[in-house]
Amino acid sequence: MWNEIRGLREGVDYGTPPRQGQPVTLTVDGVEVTVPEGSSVMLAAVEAGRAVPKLCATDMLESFGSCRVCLVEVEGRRGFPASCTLMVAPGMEVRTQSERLTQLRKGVMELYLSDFPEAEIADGWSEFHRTLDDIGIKTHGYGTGRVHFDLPVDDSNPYFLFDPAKCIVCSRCVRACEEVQGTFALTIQGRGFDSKVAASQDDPFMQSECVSCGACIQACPSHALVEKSLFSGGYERA
Amino acid sequence: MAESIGTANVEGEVIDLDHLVVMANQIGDFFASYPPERAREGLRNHLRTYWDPRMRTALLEHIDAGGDGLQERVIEAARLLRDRESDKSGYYGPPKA
Amino acid sequence: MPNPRKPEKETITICPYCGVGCGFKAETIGNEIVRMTPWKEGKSNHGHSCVKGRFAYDYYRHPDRVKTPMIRKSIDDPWQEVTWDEAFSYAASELKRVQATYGRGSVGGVSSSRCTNEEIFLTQKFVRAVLGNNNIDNCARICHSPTQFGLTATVGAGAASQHFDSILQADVIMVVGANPTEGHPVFGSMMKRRIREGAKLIVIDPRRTETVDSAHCHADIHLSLLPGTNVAVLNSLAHVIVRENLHKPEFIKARCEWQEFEHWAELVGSDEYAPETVGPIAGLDPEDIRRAARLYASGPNSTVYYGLGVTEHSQGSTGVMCLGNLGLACGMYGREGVGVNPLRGQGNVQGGSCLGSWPHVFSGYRFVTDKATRSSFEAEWGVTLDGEPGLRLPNMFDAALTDHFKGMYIMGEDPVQSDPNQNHIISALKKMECVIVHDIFENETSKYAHVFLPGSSSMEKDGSFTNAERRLGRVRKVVEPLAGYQDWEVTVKLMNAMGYDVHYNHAGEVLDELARLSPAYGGASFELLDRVGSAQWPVNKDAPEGTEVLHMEKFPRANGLGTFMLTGFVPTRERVTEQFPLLLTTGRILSQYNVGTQTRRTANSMWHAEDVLEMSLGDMQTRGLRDGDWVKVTSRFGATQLRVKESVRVNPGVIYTTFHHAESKANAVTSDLSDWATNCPEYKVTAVEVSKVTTDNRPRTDTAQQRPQHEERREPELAEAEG
Amino acid sequence: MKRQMATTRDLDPDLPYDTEAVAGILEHWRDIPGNLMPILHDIQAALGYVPPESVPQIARALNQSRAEVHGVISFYHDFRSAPAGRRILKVCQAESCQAMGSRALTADLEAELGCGLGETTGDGEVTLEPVYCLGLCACSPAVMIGDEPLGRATVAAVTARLAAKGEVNP
Amino acid sequence: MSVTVYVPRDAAALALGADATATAVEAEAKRRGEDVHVVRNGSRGMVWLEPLVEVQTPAGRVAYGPVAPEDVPGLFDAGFLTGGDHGLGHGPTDQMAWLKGQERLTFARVGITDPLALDDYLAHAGYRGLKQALELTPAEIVAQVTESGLRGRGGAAFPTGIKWDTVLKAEAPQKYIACNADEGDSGTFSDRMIMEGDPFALIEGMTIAGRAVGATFGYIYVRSEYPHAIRALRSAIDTAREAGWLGNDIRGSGTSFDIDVRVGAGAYICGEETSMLDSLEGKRGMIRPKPPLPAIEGLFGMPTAVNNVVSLASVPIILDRGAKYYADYGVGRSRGTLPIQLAGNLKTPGLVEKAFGVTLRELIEDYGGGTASGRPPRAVQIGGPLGAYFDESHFDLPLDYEELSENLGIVGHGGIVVFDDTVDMAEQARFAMEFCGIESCGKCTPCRVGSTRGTELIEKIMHGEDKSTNHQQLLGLLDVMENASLCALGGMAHLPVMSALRLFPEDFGLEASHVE
Repeated sequence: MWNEIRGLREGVDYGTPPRQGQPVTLTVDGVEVTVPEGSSVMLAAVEAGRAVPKLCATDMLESFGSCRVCLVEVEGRRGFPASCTLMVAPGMEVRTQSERLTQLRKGVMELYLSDFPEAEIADGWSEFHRTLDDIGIKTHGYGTGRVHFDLPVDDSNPYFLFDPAKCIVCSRCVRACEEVQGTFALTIQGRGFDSKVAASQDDPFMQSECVSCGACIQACPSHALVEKSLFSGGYERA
Repeated sequence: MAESIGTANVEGEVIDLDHLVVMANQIGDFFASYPPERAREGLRNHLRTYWDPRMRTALLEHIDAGGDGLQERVIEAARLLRDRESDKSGYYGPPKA
Repeated sequence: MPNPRKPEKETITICPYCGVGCGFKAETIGNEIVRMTPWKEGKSNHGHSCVKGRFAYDYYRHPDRVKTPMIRKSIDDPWQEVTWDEAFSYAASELKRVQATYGRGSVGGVSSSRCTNEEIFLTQKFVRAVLGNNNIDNCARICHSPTQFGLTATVGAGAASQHFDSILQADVIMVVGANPTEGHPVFGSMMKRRIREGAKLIVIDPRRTETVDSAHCHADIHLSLLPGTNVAVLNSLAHVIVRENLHKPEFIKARCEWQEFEHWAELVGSDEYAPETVGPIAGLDPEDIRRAARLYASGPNSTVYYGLGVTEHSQGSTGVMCLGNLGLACGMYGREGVGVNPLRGQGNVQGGSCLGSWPHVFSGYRFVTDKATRSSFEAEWGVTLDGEPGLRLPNMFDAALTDHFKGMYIMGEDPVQSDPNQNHIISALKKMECVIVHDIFENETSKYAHVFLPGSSSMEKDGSFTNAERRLGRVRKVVEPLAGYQDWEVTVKLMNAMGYDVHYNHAGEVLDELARLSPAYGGASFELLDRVGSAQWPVNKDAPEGTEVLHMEKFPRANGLGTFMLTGFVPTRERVTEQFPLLLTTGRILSQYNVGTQTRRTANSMWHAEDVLEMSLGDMQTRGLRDGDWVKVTSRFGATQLRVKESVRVNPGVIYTTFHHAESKANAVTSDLSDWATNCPEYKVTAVEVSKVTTDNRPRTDTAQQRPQHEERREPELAEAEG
Repeated sequence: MKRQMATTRDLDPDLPYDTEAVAGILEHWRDIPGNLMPILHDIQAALGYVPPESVPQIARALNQSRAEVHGVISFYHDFRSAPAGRRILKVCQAESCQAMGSRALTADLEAELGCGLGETTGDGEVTLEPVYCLGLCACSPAVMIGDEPLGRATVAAVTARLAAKGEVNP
Repeated sequence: MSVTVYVPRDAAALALGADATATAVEAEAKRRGEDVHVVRNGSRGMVWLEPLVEVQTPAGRVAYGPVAPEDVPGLFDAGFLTGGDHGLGHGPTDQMAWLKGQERLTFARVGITDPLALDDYLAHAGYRGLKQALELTPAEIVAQVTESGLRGRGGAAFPTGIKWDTVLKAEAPQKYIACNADEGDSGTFSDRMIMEGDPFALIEGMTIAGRAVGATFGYIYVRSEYPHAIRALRSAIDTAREAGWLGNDIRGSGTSFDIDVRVGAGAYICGEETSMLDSLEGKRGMIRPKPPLPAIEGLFGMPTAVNNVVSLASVPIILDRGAKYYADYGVGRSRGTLPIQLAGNLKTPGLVEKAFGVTLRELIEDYGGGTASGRPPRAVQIGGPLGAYFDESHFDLPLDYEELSENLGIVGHGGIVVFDDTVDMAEQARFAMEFCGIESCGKCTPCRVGSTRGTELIEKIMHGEDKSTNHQQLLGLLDVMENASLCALGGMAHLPVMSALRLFPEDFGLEASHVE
């Protein structure tokens, strides 16, 4: 697969890894695009210049389908499939923008925002923050409720820290540790709302199986896993 | 700049003689797998291509002095070296079939 | 300030550490590097990284950095800070004095694989064109010189046949004397990915490494051979292949010298190399040897990756030849997914090898004895060049002890710590009269130096690296050099001070000169690398953007054919005795890098604050040792002290340690034996005895004293074999 | 039969769990695909819980990471990382039982036992747990004591059953 | 001559004291010197009569129940061994009105045979389906199942034959049958009754499935809450294997198939097929995106037919009696019979197997006998915790897939839970969200975060906090959950909540007009 990645354009995240296969032609928002069979609709949309917002997808990792902001509409199909896990098909007609899609995407982002530190929404520059801008939402209507802000920051590693308050549980770090690094040091602990990224047996990163390769930080879209060097005066929660 | 190339202003072997003998014999060990003539050729080539001339000289002087501790095939190969010392073409490594 | 600072600028460069040569984006705010992120378009790492390249970059601004040149008459004198010009003129006058006194051949130089291609090239140019001899060597001497020798002998090119990505098409991966997950972590990740996809894995290593057994990575066959028996075991694999007719006659007939194959088949096919004979010698079950041979031969795509566990032996070159022989016999050359590939320890070992930093060859592996080659260099450089091979690095030290060798330009190396038989090296250095150390930090060797030229870290200079897959990429200046000059400029100024007139406007001009003089690099230029990112040599008219897989049509030997070397097994003279009943072998771990010059000056020391001695429980019990005890390790050559740790990763009779910390003095005990062909030291086999000491009376560094409590827990996961 | 922790601790003073027992279970399931769930069940059956200290042993045997094993253990409500009371009393909280008064039953049992759902009585006898359907919806409300089901449960019936079966937990 | 007395071993019967009753019968017989042979059968499904003791008489089986241990001497006194009259007597079991009106195809043997006795199974038409199947090609078996109209009885109602066809056509070195026995919906217990009451039917069905799609191995993933089912299955599998009905070269047919029982660990989500596959692989039971379909890339990455217990247990009779026989039952596209489970607040709850088309009113009033409390029924939840609530105005709806979905409901696994008028429907809606939160795998955001926010919003509404705003927010959330969730857990949680809001706004303190 890496041979194909080489063909990818610098700085562009296609959302899902490239595939090899027979060419398949489809339209995305009316733009005709041809991609190899087995490619995701998300990748085709990027090729067509109609990139879909996304959070849990990145072309370094296999598609996962958890964030639900990359939903699209497909002519002749019910519902709103996630473009990252939807494979292209010949003649498929995909719509990436509609009022309904915007409504749903805003709805999903609202849920993220309802468990994200409010003070850190405005001046961030992570992928998560960019996605908020793309979708055009900065607030939520859920009021107060259960949040993950009380979970302690893990700053045991000399180079990076993990702030669960900013974690959006997309599992990109877990998947990067597995797929890219091959160490399997991370997992999601618990389930449902209690789901939390954990190193080994919920150990501090330094005492876990983590080999500190940085793949998880590279993968993290929300600066929940972040280099300490980016904070000149140490890390303090807002 | 060229006036002192290849000459040493210091007396004695450039490298401890025992060590030199060990090194030479190790090369001899490798070529033991080859038939005698190819082994000699290979040994000679190796010494010619890789050894500083001062080391070769020291080896040859040691052989002249009886070659104590050296394998017979090393001694034979080193003699070949002397016979064809003028050969500067630099042939790499293994003996040809 | 909960949200992170946003970097202002990104500079794409190459990691200064191992031979994988990962592409990184150095992100800066002003003149401060705020992070290094792996470059997704980097063709050797594809956006991945390890703890060293990703995080351990802060050494570039460590307070220990030397910012001012220093000189002294005698090593007993204190250092005297001087201007650059004073330093250059002092160094030049001293080198001239030594040459005048002891002869032209009494000085030499050594370059480091941590240096750029341009610096390595300039260093050998300095020695050849300015000092007027061939006493130039580089640190590959002590790691991969046997690769150079053994692969050139069999397949004509002393380099990896494949690109890293090739492993994604391998069905059988044979790892010999290497531990990619620790030594070459980013490649290790790719290898593990392929293993998870179903590739079979054979590991030949005395130690039960991470590669043998870790989460989702499990060797199908692990030949945990006794250190020093590589050649016997590899010949035994060949024995099975030949005897069971598993080789590929069509391939051999088409691509190799058939007659040499027959000679080889006769040698390895003899009963001497039957698994039943070799098994007891190597401590292996003969059936495992057979299984490994059958698996390797079955492919369809089998590939070999090897490391210093092959080369650092008295038969290191022979071991490499064995691998070349096996690859040829089984037709594992000339396509993706196969090949024989050295895993290079340092970022530019391949470049160091390619660029003529050897006493017997110019760049492109052309002999100094060859008049035609010499002429082309003489024409470019405007000098007459010596046509005789010079002294190799160990021989320089040998010659120093006999007063034949008196002055040395040491660029980015620390032989006292990294070279074998430390006492011998120190004695030699003490006898020298002009030792010039050019480095970013003072080190063990600079204690014996007369001139110290402050170096620039790889974050502070322009140039290129050639990684273990022959990939040439750009090192770019990220921040200003702390001491004012980039390293290549220092070498040029030293040449100027010696009276040799040469000038380059920028490092790219050095590469241009190098390209003019080296066929494989013929098409290389900064312009090309800026455009395509990186290119694998040969890069020339026929392959303007480089060559991923070598030997597709023919082998770069005179007749275009691969050949078989006769690789008789000669046991090392270093063997266990009653007095020294244990075999010590050495390697590296993930978080530290070589002698630790860089990594020990970063927070990576939190993972590995000291080297420990791994030992099997049985061996510990018979010596009354418990985990954490201080022990004395004694060999015929010297002794050192380490803390002992019980390990299931080593077999009884074998002990293991890393060599990242100066105070461990691992090389105080290693033997003075070396490879028969290249003098690469036999680091991997030393007969020793271990005994308990009551107190640790070693000098300790601060980091070692601040050993974190959890250190012990991490050790089994991180410790690794391979140098 | 559940083994008592006191005995398993005695076997290996260095580790707070019976490593031999775990090793035996790991060996039993060796090379069987998808064996982690049955292994965890067997360990819990043998030791009463899955000791966190056993996770490295399990991970090593399965060629997995500790993280993976921990992730699995923490996902499933059944697996316990600490010993429970001698008996487990599961009270169904799902709709059918709600329709037949399980909310009141639960509250009454909590009051009777003096512990809430997910807690163990002060004497370590009974751990009270919620369960979402026992498949006994035609005799709601239902509870399960160990493996023994009890339909149309009342506080009186449950406490009587707890008292009658005080000796062992099947 | 020995008299056979049946005392069920079904968990519901055990929950009502069947073990003690069986012991009492044996003890009393011994005391009286009567030659009584007690058989532990499955349950007839009349749970309100459990323990239902049956006596085999020359005229057939006669039923008594519910029989407590203290009733036993009196039964002997009344001559129940010969079918004598007693206050607990119900006459010949077959003639009991509750059973007589049913159409028992899948449950034909349940309650009648000794579930663990292979010869009993064989004597009651057991393995006739497999024998037929062994005569057919895999494609012919698939065709039969397709023609029967059998749809997945686990809730998704996907045509079984089409699924099998996909697996059959997939090329792979190994294929699997994965039986989903993670029956987690409240109000359902038909899978459990099959596994405890007729495990060989499931084994036979899986074996036929294996032959049909080319799978040689099957797993039954049973929830840990069903210890008796697990034991029954393991025993039956061992018996079948010993008798050559499982294992290599089954009965000399050349077909090989074997089964392992795997136990869940308290995760409702593992009833979702992809989550179940992850769990079977020893992982966290996380939802996998589809495609790839499990039929193409399922267990351990191999093509896998995932079917529910009732679906698989219905296969033998289809093969035995023919597709048409089965398809002749039912209405419209809902063919065959559906085991319906009556639960909650009912006087006579239990299992009713009927062709599709029976109305709710028949089920609740006729079979269920009205509420147990005697109070008016107010709400009925159909199809488990993710099913919609209905009020009495819907009682004349026929129970079939299409009719219910038109009325914003689901058949699901066929469970019907009845609530009387004391129910607080706001609390039920709140619980639906809470349950979704408790059982969410946590993968997708609408479910992971949405279920918690939904619970909180309903609580706020219940507490009268910004009712109108929070109600609007809730409606938006339910829309996101319905349309953006990865699987049915989040995707259907709106059903109970929306139906409660629509039908019972007053319980939320909302005006009816608000809700429309």
